[in-house]
Amino acid sequence: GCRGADSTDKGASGAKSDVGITKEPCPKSEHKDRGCIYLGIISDLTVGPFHVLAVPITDAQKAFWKRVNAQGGIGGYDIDAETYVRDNKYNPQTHNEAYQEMKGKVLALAQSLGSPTTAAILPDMKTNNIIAAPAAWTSAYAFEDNILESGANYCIESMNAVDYANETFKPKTVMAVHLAGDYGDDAAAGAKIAAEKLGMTFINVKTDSGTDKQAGAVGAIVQQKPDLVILTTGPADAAAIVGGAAQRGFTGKFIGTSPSWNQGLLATAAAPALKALYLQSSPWKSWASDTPGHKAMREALGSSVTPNDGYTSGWVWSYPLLAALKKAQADGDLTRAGLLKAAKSLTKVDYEGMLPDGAGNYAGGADGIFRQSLIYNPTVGAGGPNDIKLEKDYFTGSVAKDYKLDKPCYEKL
Amino acid sequence: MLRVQNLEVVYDDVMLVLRGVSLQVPPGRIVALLGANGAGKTTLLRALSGLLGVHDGAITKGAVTLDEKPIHRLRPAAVVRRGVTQVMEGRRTFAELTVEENLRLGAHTRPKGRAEALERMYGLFPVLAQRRGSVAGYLSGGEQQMLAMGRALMSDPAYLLLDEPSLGLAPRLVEQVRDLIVQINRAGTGVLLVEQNATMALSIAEHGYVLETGKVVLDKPAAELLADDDIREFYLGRAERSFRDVKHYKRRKRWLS
Amino acid sequence: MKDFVESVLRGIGTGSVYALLGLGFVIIYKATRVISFAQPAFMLAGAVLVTYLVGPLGFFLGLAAAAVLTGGLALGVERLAVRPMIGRPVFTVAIITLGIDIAVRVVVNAAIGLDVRQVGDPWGLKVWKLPGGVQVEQRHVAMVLTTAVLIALLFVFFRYTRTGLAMRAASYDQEAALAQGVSVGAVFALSWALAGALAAVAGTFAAVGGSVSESLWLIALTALPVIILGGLDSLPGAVIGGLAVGTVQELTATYQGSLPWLGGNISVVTPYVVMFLVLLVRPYGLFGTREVERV
Amino acid sequence: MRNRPLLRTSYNQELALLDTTSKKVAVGILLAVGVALPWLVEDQLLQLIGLACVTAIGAIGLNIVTGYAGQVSLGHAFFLAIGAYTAAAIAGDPDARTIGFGVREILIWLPAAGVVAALAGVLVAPLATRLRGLYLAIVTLGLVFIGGHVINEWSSLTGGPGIGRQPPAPTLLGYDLNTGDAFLTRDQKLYLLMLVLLVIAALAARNLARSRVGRAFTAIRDRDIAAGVMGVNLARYKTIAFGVSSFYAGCAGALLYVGIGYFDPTTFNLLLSVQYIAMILIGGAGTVSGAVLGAFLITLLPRLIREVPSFLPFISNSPAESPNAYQLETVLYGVLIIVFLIFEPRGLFGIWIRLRNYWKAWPFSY
Amino acid sequence: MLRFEDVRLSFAGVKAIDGVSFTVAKDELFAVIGPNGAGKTSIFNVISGVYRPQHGRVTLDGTDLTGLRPDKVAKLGVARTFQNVELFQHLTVLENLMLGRHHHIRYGTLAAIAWLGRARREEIANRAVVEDIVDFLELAQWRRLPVGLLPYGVQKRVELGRALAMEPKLLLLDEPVAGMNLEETEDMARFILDVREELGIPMILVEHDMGLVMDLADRVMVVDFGVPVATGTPAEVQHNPDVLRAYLGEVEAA
Ligand SMILES: Nc1ncnc2c1ncn2[C@@H]1O[C@H](COP(=O)(O)OP(=O)(O)OP(=O)(O)O)[C@@H](O)[C@H]1O
Ligand SMILES: Nc1ncnc2c1ncn2[C@@H]1O[C@H](COP(=O)(O)OP(=O)(O)OP(=O)(O)O)[C@@H](O)[C@H]1O
Ligand SMILES: CC(C)C[C@H](N)C(=O)O
Ligand SMILES: [Mg+2]
Ligand SMILES: [Mg+2]
Repeated sequence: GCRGADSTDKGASGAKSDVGITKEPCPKSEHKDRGCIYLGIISDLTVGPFHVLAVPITDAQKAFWKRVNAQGGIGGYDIDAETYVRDNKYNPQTHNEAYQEMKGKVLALAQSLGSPTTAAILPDMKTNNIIAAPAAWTSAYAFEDNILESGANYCIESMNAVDYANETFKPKTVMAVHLAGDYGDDAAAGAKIAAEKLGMTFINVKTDSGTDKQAGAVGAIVQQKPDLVILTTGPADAAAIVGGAAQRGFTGKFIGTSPSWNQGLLATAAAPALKALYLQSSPWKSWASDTPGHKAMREALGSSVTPNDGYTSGWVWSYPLLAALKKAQADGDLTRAGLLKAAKSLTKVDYEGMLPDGAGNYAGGADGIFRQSLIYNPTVGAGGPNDIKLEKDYFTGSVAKDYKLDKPCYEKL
Repeated sequence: MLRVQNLEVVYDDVMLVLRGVSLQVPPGRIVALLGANGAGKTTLLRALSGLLGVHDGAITKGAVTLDEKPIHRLRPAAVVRRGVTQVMEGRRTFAELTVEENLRLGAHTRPKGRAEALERMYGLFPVLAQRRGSVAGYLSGGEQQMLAMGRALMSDPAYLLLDEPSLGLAPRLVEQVRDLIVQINRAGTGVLLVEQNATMALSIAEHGYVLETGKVVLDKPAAELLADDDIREFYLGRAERSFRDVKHYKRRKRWLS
Repeated sequence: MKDFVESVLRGIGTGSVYALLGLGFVIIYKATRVISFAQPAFMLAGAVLVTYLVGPLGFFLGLAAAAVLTGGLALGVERLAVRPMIGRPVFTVAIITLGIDIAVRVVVNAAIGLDVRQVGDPWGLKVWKLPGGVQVEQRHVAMVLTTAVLIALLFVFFRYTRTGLAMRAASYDQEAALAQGVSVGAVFALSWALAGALAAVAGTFAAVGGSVSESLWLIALTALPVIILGGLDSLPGAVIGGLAVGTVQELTATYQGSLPWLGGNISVVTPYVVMFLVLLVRPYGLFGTREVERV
Repeated sequence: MRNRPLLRTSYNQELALLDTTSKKVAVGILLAVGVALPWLVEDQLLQLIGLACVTAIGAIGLNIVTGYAGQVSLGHAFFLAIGAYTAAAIAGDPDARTIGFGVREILIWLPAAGVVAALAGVLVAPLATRLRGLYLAIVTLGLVFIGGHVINEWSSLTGGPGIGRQPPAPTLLGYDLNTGDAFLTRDQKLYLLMLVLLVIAALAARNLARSRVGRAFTAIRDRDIAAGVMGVNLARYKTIAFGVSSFYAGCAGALLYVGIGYFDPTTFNLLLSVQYIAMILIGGAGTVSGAVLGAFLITLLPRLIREVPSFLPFISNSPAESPNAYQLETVLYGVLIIVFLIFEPRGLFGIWIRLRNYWKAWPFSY
Repeated sequence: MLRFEDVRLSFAGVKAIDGVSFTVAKDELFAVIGPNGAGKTSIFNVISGVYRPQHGRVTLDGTDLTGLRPDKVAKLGVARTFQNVELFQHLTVLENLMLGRHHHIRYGTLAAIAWLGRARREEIANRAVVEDIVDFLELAQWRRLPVGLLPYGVQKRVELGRALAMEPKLLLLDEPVAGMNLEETEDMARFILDVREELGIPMILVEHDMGLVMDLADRVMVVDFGVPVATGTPAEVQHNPDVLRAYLGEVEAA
């Protein structure tokens, strides 16, 4: 249990509050008349395998909450997502330590990065009614009230990718090449479910992260010659696999699922292969898109940042938490329990156009999950460096549409 | 002149091992340094050659001078370059290198005349010339001792510091080593000879010092030491006495009282 | 058959990178009796430096400059953190090098930033077709040639130069070397610098055809089984061990599909398996000197 | 008698573990503080200290094979993993996705974890007895890599990387230790459990060290050939050392994740092994108290370091800028390990000895 | 009681022992001398199981020792000291001696961990034996010090004590007075004599100090290049011309 933190309090706006909310202004806030809501961020910031993605996610979220404050905050409070930011090095134990340290001081988590790391703190979050925006897309989150996931999960996204391929070039064999773990397993499971449904042969190939460790994957691709490879790895791994396979004569297609892409890959030796063979699926529109949300994000981050869809992801993931906070405030209950209740009751979230209507139905449970994703050809740029070609706008494939998510997909691989 | 003045050495910041030792080695002479185990003889040589640091030892007082210039603050390489070279206890040849490589290494600080020096050593130690290509680790104890001395002489030192060169050698080899020291000395090198084998050391030295628990307790010409009763009793032994006659009681040394 | 030949050729290519890395470990080991776990960080540092230098200097000059700079970095690290430890138990020093590895890697990661960085080599993924339809990758040929040249230079250095001899001597008995006037400190510094430079070259070649990312340093860990099975203190051992491990690894990668029950990435652990097998027969690796121990 | 504490009249007195009054008092105070701690500090800190206790059990184990018997093992993570999965499988939920037999009684799964790990240690020993020094170190490191491959692949046991599974939820003779109740919170219960286990483990290790077995270990470490000639069966005692050490590792592994309630197979990597080596080196190899000190330091260090950036306001805490606070944390972790090792070769235990000698000798310097 | 029969041992071409045979009788002090590298230590190593000879047999009271592991040989009653002190540096004098009693102390690992009853009783009983040896060798003042800190002469004595703690049937002494000064040599000689007189343990002695060897030994064997050159009483050996040439040189002859 958590002792000494149960003093319920009425805040500036008259809403009830308990942990993580103070009447004193946030340490760095200019609005001295407002109270402060503290949100924690636990992310992979230095040496972990995802720090390249995690750093922009974190940056975008800080910018997001600054913007919220600039727009008036929430019910007389500013949001602070700066004070409790910790590095988890993508290690569950470190993640838990950081969580335990901040848990008495924050209302909710603006980010909990990674699936295994988040799994490590989830039981405690449940007992203490703490909610979090994840930085991961596993289908397991559909079953967790305390996690405010956004967009299509890995499983749905790769179902859609297979579906898209089925419509465009009718592959007969599908191979999922993926990192171990629910990130990779979840996506591979989605590919498997779709392949079986659509009557294709499915091959499962597990790999590890590290450009030196892709020889096995490349070998499997070259030997078994699938028509379609669903790739769920890190960007550098993806380049190594696509480049290596192409060099050894492979001519099938690759579709990478969300965080497998980085624009910098076009400068690598694998660029010709990528241009010829590679497509990218995505749970939401990329950095340069023309929606109010994207615009706000680009503005908030300024022109100095290198475009990267880590920013987009971090920004998108923040909306549901904002919606929950607003709702809880409107209900006059900014306690943790109140916030959780508000989050559970959300039926839709305003993503400022970054995700289409229908996204953010948390009240719907596992059935309410969002099932649309997009396909890009990231190797064709019409204009600026990040102006990549949209192959197919938001769509729900036939498999994903009918799929009944009854347990996390990765358990079905 | 190699001179030690009032030297104090401490190990590990706590163990005071030399307590004000003074001694001198005139150029071209052989000086013997005797003393019981643990008296501090090796420590004194380390202080001279700059190797104390390796053992966490430090000079806390006093000085070592070479021709009146202090050398006790120098690093080992610099000491060697000024002409003071130590042959360490236990020979310490590089077992994995060949004989010739060992010798070449001896000339590390003087790469110039290396070829000639090599020839000189092979002249001095014909055995080494025969084995020049073989790995030093397989030489016999006496050969290794020759190699160690030869290696030290490669830097053409003015002073050679020998630490128990007869240790563990068979009687005949002890003789050979003794002759060698004389030979080296005739060629002009000053020698500071640390020995347990007092008979051997005093037979060739001109002057001798006796070190006990970090202090010099006797300092006399070798001939006088040979005649000294205490030295005879405690270092040379009386040939006619059998070990079976030695009694079990602690004897006291007169110079300590 | 074609698969087999190509796998072996690739294996020799990657194996030569392992060999270079292994040489770095062996040089430090020979001089200081320590396995430097900081080599992976230097490898990464070297490759990252190349990505920065390739623009102004071009690949070859950039590589040379990066090797020099990494050597310098290694030298500095040695001076700060390893030199005070002369004479201490080797394991303490080994753990210190791990501390160094952590610290250096953070800095290098920061330098990689969020971009995908390129070493800008002239080979990329280009191949030459040999008669019989067999392909060799140009980068692998380049790796093998570079490794061969560097190894020849090292051999000459250790066997025939005064400094090389001093390094060998210091590795066997530091105190005795000091007594001969060898500056053991300088020897240590030199061995670290050499190893750092080799790591930079190896790191760059490991990134040729791909990109420089943090995971590159994991490759360096493969050098550990390489040097153990070659014999910790043997330069030829590192080379042969590297080639052997590279070849076995590529062959497993090619044929592991037929052994699915071993798991998807068994090739990654094959170096350790090979190491176990060799050590069962030869406890000091293929060419390691048996510790001379007697009473 | 009473006035002459150093006078001993029987061998029994001499062989006592706490042979001086001051040792008795010091250990007494430490134990009292340890037991009172749950009511003195917050739960989250308690969880961390509990973790340190378990880590200390593992470190004591490594210390037996490395500190006492001189066989440097970088394979500790491997044995920790074996213990962790044995316990998790025995105590695991039978209905879960991963293997579980639902036996939650700690008196069953904890010893079982130890025994299975010990068996693995005994199996490894024959190879270990043939190898020396760094060869042994790297070979044991190979265990970590190969073992890591196995647990990554064996997802029905481990859940697979990125998914993981739950560690055992302990009950003691039917009393549930994994949930809070009216008297004690979960963290308080677990902490007390781990404290008790640490005391038992430490005592057992001290006993072992002063016995003929411990002497044989030290003899092998100091001079193995001579030990053999004195009648010590080298292979046998190295095997015992690996066995006992792995038993400790197995128990520690079983308990290590009980506090956080979750673990992932990628945790058992090189870095984990290295941390344990660092613990015993920093603490002072070859002493039980050193291993405990080292384990506490390494476990609490990240926590301490996380506080540092707040004292350095000029360091950015935006992860996108360099240098930033998070980089500083990680660098500091590496650097502090270096600093500890450079400045006190005999470890924390050595610092203690130094302090003690200083006060004993004061005001005389030598 | 010890028979050493036609033993041959070589290392990568070096013939360390090349057909050596000898026997040692009960109560005998048998000395082996010879130039450096003649193979004296190797003979000891063969007896105590450190080296496995390529040819020949070693028996103790009829039990075959050839090729047994060192710890087995130790159990059968052979104890030795080493040419270069091989004590356990970080153990105290008492612990070193207790280690000598390793196979006289009987309890297992589990008993050790529990430290109840048996382990404690055994430790105490054997401790009493060790204290007797401490008295015998006059080591009392150093009992609790780690041996690494002791003067060289004392370390050699501790080594003798550790060997005696094994209650051996046969004692091998490898250069017990090498590197010692006269006083320490005399002390050691006295202890060797006491061991003979009071404990009656037969010994093999390797030593370069001819004074000691000729004075103490009953019989002397001279080896050179692994081959026995002469065996006999000290007086016989001392005047053998081969021995003079190969080993003693003119000093001892004079
Ligand atoms: N590295 C060291 N650290 C601490 N004490 C040391 C060290 N080296 C030597 N000593 C101590 O210093 C004292 C003098 O040692 P030293 O080796 O100089 O004696 P020695 O006269 O050469 O003896 P020996 O005849 O045995 O060679 C001894 O008591 C020894 O224990
Ligand atoms: N482990 C070994 N490996 C290789 N050669 C060895 C080994 N042990 C001994 N030898 C060789 O065997 C020969 C005999 O050595 P041994 O140690 O028995 O001589 P020793 O008579 O004891 O000499 P010393 O009087 O110098 O002690 C020597 O040539 C030695 O180099
Ligand atoms: C966004 C990523 C860091 C998430 C990661 N792939 C995970 O599921 O753990
Ligand atoms: Mg000495
Ligand atoms: Mg010998």
